[in-house]
Amino acid sequence: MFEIHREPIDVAKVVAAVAHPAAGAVTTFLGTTRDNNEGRQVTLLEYEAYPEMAIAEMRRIGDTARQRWPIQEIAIAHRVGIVPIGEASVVIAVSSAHRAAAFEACRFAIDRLKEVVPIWKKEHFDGGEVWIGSQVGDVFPGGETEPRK
Amino acid sequence: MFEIHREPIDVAKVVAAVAHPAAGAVTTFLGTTRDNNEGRQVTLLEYEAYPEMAIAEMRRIGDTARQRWPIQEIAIAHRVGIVPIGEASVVIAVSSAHRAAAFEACRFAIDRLKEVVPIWKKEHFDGGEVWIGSQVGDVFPGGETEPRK
Amino acid sequence: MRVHVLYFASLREKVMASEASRELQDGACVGDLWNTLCREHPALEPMSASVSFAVNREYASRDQALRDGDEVALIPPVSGGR
Amino acid sequence: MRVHVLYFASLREKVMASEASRELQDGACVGDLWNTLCREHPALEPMSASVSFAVNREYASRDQALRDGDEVALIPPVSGGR
Repeated sequence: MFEIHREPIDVAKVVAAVAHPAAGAVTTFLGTTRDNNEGRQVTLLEYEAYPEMAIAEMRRIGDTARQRWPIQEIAIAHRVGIVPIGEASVVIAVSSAHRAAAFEACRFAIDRLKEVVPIWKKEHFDGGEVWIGSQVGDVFPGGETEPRK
Repeated sequence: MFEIHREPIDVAKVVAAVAHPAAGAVTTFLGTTRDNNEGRQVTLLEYEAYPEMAIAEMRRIGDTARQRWPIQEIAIAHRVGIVPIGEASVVIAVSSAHRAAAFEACRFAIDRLKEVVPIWKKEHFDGGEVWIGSQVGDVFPGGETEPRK
Repeated sequence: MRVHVLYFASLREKVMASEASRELQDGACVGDLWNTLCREHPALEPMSASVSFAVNREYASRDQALRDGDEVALIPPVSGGR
Repeated sequence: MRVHVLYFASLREKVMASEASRELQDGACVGDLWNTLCREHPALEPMSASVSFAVNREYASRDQALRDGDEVALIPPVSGGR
């Protein structure tokens, strides 16, 4: 399951999507809206996606995870639009026979998602709003000034 | 939240227990009943606890995790009695501002739980049943022959 | 040739449009398209160092040649965060 | 002195009881209690190398001295698994 929608993400549904009788471990990651960032009081986050490409990139992350770790299933759900404080913008679930693979693949999936999946975050804070990563003078998150492949 | 009960574990409830406005990440681990183990066809698992001490040890794992990582909240729920294939015997959730702490503390919590929390697992398989870890000739999971502290 | 351009997030706000169509010379590459757009919208210029590109939903380098009908997305830095 | 003994899981099945009370000499330690129980229930003996102990819900070593009223749990290897 790789999906993008505007509704709140149902964690139980993402977990159910990776259920497998041979799985002894399921790990999940939820990215939630924090009430503060770099000293600013955040009021809400707003996400925008290039949905067709984002789904394709999420699917590619799943394929890479399956190649690198002996996992059973992986699912990624991303919410777009307004995500209030405390709610989840992204939920990833991974199942595997033993827990090491599920932990490592889940960590890989969120790290990679934040690097390559075309989804953008606008932070609304007391006194303004900003597209994270697009402030003037910013370069790529890793510090590169060249476009990523 | 540190609890032991006979009912199926509600993942959403464990996740809700670690909700925090300053949390940007929530990780969870679910230990689920696998349909096979060491070549045997497993039919179900049965868990037994020393509940008062198990809760105290789970709470201690939470305290240690809080000391070692900058986490917001941690919750552990363990089910006892019969746990059918695919259902969760244990759910751990950890929240933190940034994801590294939540991943590391969650992994620590399940590793430690399996070492020290007095909960036992009886595997029922085609043709028999066995208390895992108590087969004659067994030593501690780590290979030690001395009791753990 | 004609390509279809998609703008997202901060770039969409800068040009006040989410999509556009552009006529380009045959043989033009992604970088040529970017330069054309920057001339039309000088507000894009400061993003030159950080923008990425996708052609038909695959990341593409600036020297990738474009073809008639391509969908070219201008991709500002993705959400990031730790 | 008198201590309260708890048996769990495989040990509970071996002695066919989940708890018991035992009278011990003053100064007896956890290991003394275990030896007493093994004499009564020879089926426990093979667990000597793997059993752990808790006194009043805290892990305890074999040489820990017992006191009147202590709750001593015999703890077979916990569920483990990877």
